[in-house]
Amino acid sequence: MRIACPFCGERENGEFTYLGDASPKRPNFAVDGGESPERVEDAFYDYVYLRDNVAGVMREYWYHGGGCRSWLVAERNTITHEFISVTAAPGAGAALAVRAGE
Amino acid sequence: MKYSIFSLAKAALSGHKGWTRAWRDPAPKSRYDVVIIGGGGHGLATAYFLAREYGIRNVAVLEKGWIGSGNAGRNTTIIRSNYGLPGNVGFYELSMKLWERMEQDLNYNTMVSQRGIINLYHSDAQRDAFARRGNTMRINGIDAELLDAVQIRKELPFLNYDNPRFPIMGGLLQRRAGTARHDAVVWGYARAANDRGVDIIQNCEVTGFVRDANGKVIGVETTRGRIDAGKVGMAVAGSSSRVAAMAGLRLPIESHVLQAFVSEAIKPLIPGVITFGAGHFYVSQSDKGGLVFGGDLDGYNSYAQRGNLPVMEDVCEGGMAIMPMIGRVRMLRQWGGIMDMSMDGSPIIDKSPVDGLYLNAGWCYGGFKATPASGLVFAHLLARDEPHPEAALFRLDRFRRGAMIDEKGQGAQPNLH
Amino acid sequence: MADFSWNTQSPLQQALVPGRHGGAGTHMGVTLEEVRGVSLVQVMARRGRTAETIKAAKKLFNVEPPDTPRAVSGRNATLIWSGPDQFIVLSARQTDDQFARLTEAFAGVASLSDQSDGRCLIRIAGSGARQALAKFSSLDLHDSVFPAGAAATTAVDHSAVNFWREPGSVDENAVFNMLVFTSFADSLWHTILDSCLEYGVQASVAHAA
Amino acid sequence: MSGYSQSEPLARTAPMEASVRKGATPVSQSHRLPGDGIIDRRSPLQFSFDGKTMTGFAGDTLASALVANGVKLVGRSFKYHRPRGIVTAGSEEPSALVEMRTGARREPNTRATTQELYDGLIANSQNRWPSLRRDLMSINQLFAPIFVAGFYYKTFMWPAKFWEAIYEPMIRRAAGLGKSAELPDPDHYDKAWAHCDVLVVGAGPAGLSAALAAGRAGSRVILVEEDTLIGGRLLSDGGEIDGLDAREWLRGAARELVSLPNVRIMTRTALFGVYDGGTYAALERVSDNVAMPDRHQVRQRIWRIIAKRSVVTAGAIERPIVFSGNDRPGVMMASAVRTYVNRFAALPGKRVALFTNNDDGWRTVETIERAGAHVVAVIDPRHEVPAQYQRLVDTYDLRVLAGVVSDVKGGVDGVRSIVVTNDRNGLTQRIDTDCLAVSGGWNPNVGLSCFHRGKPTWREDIAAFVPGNAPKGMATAGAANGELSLGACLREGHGAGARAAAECGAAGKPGEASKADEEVYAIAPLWHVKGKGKAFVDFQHDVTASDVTLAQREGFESVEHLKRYTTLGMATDQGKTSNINGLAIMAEATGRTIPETGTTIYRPPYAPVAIGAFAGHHRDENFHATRLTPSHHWAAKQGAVFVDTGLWKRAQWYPRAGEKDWLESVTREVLAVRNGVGFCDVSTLGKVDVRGADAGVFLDRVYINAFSSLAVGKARYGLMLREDGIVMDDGTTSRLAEDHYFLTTTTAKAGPVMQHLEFCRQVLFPELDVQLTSATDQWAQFSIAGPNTRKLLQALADPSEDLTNEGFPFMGAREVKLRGGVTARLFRISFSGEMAFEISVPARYGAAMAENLMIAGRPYGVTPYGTEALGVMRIEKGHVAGPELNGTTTVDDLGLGKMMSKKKDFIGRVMAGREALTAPNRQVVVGIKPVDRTRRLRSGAHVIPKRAVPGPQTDQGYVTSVCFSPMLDQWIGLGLVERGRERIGEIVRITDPLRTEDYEAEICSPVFYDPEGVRQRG
Repeated sequence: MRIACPFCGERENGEFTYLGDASPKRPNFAVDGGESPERVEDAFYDYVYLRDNVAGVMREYWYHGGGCRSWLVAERNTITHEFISVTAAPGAGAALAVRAGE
Repeated sequence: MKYSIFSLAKAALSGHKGWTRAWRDPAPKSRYDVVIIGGGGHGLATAYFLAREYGIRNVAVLEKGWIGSGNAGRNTTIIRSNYGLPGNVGFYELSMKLWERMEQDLNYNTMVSQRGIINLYHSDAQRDAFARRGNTMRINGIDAELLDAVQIRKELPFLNYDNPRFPIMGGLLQRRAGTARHDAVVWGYARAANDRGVDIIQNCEVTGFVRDANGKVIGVETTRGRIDAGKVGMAVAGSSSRVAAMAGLRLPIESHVLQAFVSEAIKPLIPGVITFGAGHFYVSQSDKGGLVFGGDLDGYNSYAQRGNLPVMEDVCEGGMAIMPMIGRVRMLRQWGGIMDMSMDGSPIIDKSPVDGLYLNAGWCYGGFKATPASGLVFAHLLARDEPHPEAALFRLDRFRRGAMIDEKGQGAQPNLH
Repeated sequence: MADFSWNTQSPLQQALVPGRHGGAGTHMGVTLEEVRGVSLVQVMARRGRTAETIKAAKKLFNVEPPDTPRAVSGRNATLIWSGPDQFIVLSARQTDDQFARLTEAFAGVASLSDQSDGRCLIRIAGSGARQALAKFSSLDLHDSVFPAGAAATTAVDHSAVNFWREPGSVDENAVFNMLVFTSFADSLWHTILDSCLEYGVQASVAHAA
Repeated sequence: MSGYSQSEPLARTAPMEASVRKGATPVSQSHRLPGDGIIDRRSPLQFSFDGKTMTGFAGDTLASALVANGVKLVGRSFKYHRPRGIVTAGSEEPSALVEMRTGARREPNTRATTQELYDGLIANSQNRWPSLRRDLMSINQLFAPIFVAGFYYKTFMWPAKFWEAIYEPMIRRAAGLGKSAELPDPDHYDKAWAHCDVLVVGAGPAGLSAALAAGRAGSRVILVEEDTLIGGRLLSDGGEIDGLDAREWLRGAARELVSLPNVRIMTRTALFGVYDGGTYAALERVSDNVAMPDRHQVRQRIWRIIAKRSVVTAGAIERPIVFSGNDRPGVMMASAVRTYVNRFAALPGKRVALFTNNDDGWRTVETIERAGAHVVAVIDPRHEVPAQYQRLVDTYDLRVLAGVVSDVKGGVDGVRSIVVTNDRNGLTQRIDTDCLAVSGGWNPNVGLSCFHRGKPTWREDIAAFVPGNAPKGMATAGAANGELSLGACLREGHGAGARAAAECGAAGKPGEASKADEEVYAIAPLWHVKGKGKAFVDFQHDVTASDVTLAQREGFESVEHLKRYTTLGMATDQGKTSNINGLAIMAEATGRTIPETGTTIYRPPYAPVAIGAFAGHHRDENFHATRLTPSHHWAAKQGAVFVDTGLWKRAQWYPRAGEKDWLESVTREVLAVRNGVGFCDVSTLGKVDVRGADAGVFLDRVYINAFSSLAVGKARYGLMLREDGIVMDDGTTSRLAEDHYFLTTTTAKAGPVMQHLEFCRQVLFPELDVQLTSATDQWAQFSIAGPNTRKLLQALADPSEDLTNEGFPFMGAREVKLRGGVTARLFRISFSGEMAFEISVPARYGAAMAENLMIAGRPYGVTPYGTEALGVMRIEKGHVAGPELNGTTTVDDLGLGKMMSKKKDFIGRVMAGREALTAPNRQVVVGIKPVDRTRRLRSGAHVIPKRAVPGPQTDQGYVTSVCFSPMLDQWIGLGLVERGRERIGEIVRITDPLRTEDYEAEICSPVFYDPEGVRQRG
């Protein structure tokens, strides 16, 4: 398997580590924001545990730890292993970025 | 038709013309009390136990391809009950006990071979973890022995004890563990379930669920038409998320590919099962003579049933580290199976949030060894609507409650379990 | 009380045996060289300060740091791309305040980290270099893909490596540089050496000037 | 690296590994032809088979040399131990498997047909006892009526215990083929990478045309060929190309390819796998053609070839016909007969019969007759002679019989005669022959094109499967694509090569395709000749036609069930010659068509690959890379014993003369620290430079406690959680400047934590201005501990440095100057519980630092200590480490709940609050002391209530870490115990059935030593 790092070009997947589905977003809540603990826990439960586990194209996190140490978001087909796109995480490098979800 | 050396000899005289189908090939009926999705070991065992233990015979097992075409026919055939956490310990021991009488129960030689499994350790920390686990096993009445390097040498004299990297310090041995002929397990359960009236329907893919006004599942849509059911149980590890999605469910499961390998047949070399503790490699030798071995997951979500080179290399590196004499033995075949990797590495056997739909999923790579117990406890759940005592902790809501059963302590990262 | 002596030690002090290794005849297909006495500084632009970082670098080294995987020679230093909005400044180690002075020059626009002792610089060249490299590096080193001055952050034996082809080194004289983690250096040296043996190796130590 | 092997010397001289029995006069090459052939008669080679010495020539394979020596019997079959000979001349060989070499280099199941002959080659037949000719195991044939497909599933069940004891060992002994070596493989292997635009697989006419076209067009081409020579069938069947004799054309093509700098030819290199992203795997047999690899040379090398496009021109495999006795030695594929005669000048038989259902088989007639041998009969079920071969009938006065071969007579010495039955009138006749050449047609090599689960498609006109949906970027051409004529191969290959090059952006011209006749290939499918006697489908696994029909009767109708039930196609040849025949017979039995019946899944490797090759360089000490600390060599000089922690080697303890065991050494080290001063290399701790304006805020989010409030010049202990609320790692982090923190992790988690921090920086909190750099290898870090630590440091540090409690209080952190002009980072933190500092200097000073600590500390009896003593002291202090941070424990389990900030969100905060993770009955960290002070406590022992019986209900926890505490003068430990903190002082029962130990212990505070922490502040 070869992964086209947007910064380094196409590389062996041995240089990368896989984290999984990039769709779930970390719930963003203010401490004592008045949310009921139940609802906050539900939101985190969903974020941490539940997966669509797509058979087809899914967005997923890869880390180019054996290279430029950038976190990447890839679109890959889980049936054919074919990569459709690979882009950098919002905060890779020094680019100005807003917090995910904001 | 009863199988025995006598029936075999008798058949020989007639040139084996007398043998009949091991299981019927019926057309699906319009309704069954229980429909089980998935004609793998678990689904067929569930049907068998429903008929044998719970008197429910109006059962259909629906298989989208040929029975055993999923992980039942793709695993490395290891059976063991060397687990360390409540929930797993009792369940896998129940399974081991069922393995021990399977051939007589099924009148089918599934070649259950208790030649033992040795998990090698290479550090004090590993030894301590094995000691904790082995003691858990013993406290639960399961056989376990902690061997030091000298004792290991007696059991496995051919290992490389001079390896300067991660030398072998000892191992955890379960003598009752071993292997079984995976396809035979499928065929044996199919034949035995069939003999008790179960319909095994191949080339019948489920395409959706039939729900009533309250959302209760009352049947399935299939490529061979609608089939109504009192209850629907899914035993489709590898595709659990896909099937559950038809009922609008999201599961704490990811599908990952696990590769397995077999070498050319050679004369007997390895007695039982060996697992390497400082790398990803485990091996046994089949009765046909092939070394059956494997290692770690490829590590990314996949439904492709095939893996890539880095893992092959990693596994063979592990093999050469402890058995450098297999360097000239050739790898014959490589294949991949799709694992239902759950978020804590342990299975889920529970009612689903959808009325009428029952889950048997999340087997990770523990599925084959669990086959008989999985069938029994799932049959219990389907028949009684309450979990079997030995499966009481395999609940779906354990993640929400924080009651994970995490043997490896890796947390919610399926590819690390 | 007398002062203490602070002899320095290379991570290859035992692994690297200068002289000839392997090979059939007298032909030495590969030269392996450890370059000692280097200063390595990791420069990472602060959020949104890439432009200023480039400007500061230009001022110091009289050359723009690479924004793609390349290595460029500047005044008294080689700037090697090491990731998005970051690069390594490679120069000869002279004074102890070298790092402090650089930090000053980039104050507020980039974060610097001294890696002079975190990496070990190994050079590989010779007619057999590419063939030997093919055994432990997955990079395509063909001239059309990896010309002089090309750089890559890659992995060797599952360990991260900064790799670049010496600017201006061409054809048979191509020189490949590797920055490997100090703690891995001894082990990787053996892997590299083993890969070179069939071509004949000349191993040596050099000092950055 | 493999060049173009026809320009290499054919035979390399190398020392013989085990000597061929000298003295014995070699058997003359009774069946060697005078004609040319591609062998080097000037280099005769001696070899031995089953102890018999023979000769062959450079250029021979073991098989061709055996043929030349008139050897027919080469092996025994898997199940019935029937005598078997040589069937093919290629890697599809099902029968001629031998044990190559001896001793540590013994290599089972090697195909005689692909093994190059070398001087001193030693091969033995396998799976027979006592000898190949008199194999007593062939008694199995008597039980053949019982040993049908799947018989073992129906018996061996009673009594249950007998399976492991009797039945299975018997079956296992009988099964298997060759014997693996029992000694470590002495040869080396490696793995390499190659990159190209166009990969051409197979150097037959199609492949050569493809390589020429792509090469001329200017793309980077790699041409791999499993054979030692390029040319494919041209080497055996010749022909005419562009008006030239095939071999003449071949030389020209070779010259041109070699002249193209962008083309690389790799012979002896078999492509065996197709993986994702244009990755192809091939095995190069570098030294299998010599007795022993040259020094510094490998035996085999695995190539991972990265190609933008590939053209598979892997040819086709001739198909046997299933008839009674078709497995007798001397029954050989027609194409193989031609190969042995034309390429190797070796004659498989002097009176050859030919059984063919297609035109191609007829080529064999001319080959045999020209070789001076005689074709005794041609049996063709098609009842008429193909027009283009009518002339042969006249020229050689051929005896042509319409019908089929219905039986073969013969034994260990091979075929004696065949029975031919006219399938129209049923008349039979017997024909004497010593070799039956068979051609059932050709199966294109579709394997490589199906490795991504593609399904091949059926082509009625050639009665064979051709590639279906091949993997992305792969094209197939020539015989591999079902084009069986030479002309079509050249044309298709050229076209595919040109297209692939163009797709890769090559601008050059591919030139013209070479031309040759496009002979017609007519075939009348014939799969199975019904009749009495065993008719074999899978020669190696002894699967017969009746096994296939039995499987069908029992409902194993899916091809995958057929395969698994009968083991058809599961032998070392992966069914290359048997699968199609098997499923054709199944199709017939079920009344389905062959395409309806379908094929089994094609799986890599295409041909078996040595496990050692996959491991390559990574074995023995190179299994995994090794990481060394800056003071490693110094410690080794002090005689330190090292321990593996991850990839690191760490000093475990420093034994001294006269110490009887590790415990004595470790105890000494601990006492030296507690009573004086000692130091330990802790450079393996992960170290991360965290810089940037938002560094503090960032750390607040990844740690459970606050760091933005930490003053510059101060250190603080921090805990990190996973998002699921479980503890991930701990360590001390210091603030060296407003915008600079120096974070440390445990040795084990350095990598994962760095990855996690980058995830937080780049994905979760991209708005923060933070930069992270791993500084683990930059610093040599030592822990210096003991009451005399300050004195030692004052000797080492510049006099201007104030190290008093006031000048450098507990948890202080700053740079200090050392005597001799080196600047160090000094942290006043303590893991041992003693007055202690950690000091960091650039790694190049690591060894010097160790030496200088010895010098500065000499007056105080300074002692280097290892990880064991470190562990003892942390247990005495109740500090948690790996065994407690086991991936299932919460902050509260560890007794650190107070650290959790309530004022902020941080990774893991929410999930940590789940009911089961905050339940009152959780197992928490406590101290454990055996009541009997002489008792040794062991990790992994379990804790149950005092008078309880061990069982799942009474199991309340276990011992996580233990040590012999010199300060308490007894074994102590930490444990995770249910409700532990409420049970301090309770006597519990420690049960350790594994080590048959059972004793009482007291639950106590985990802090055994200096609970007030006076010493570390002292």
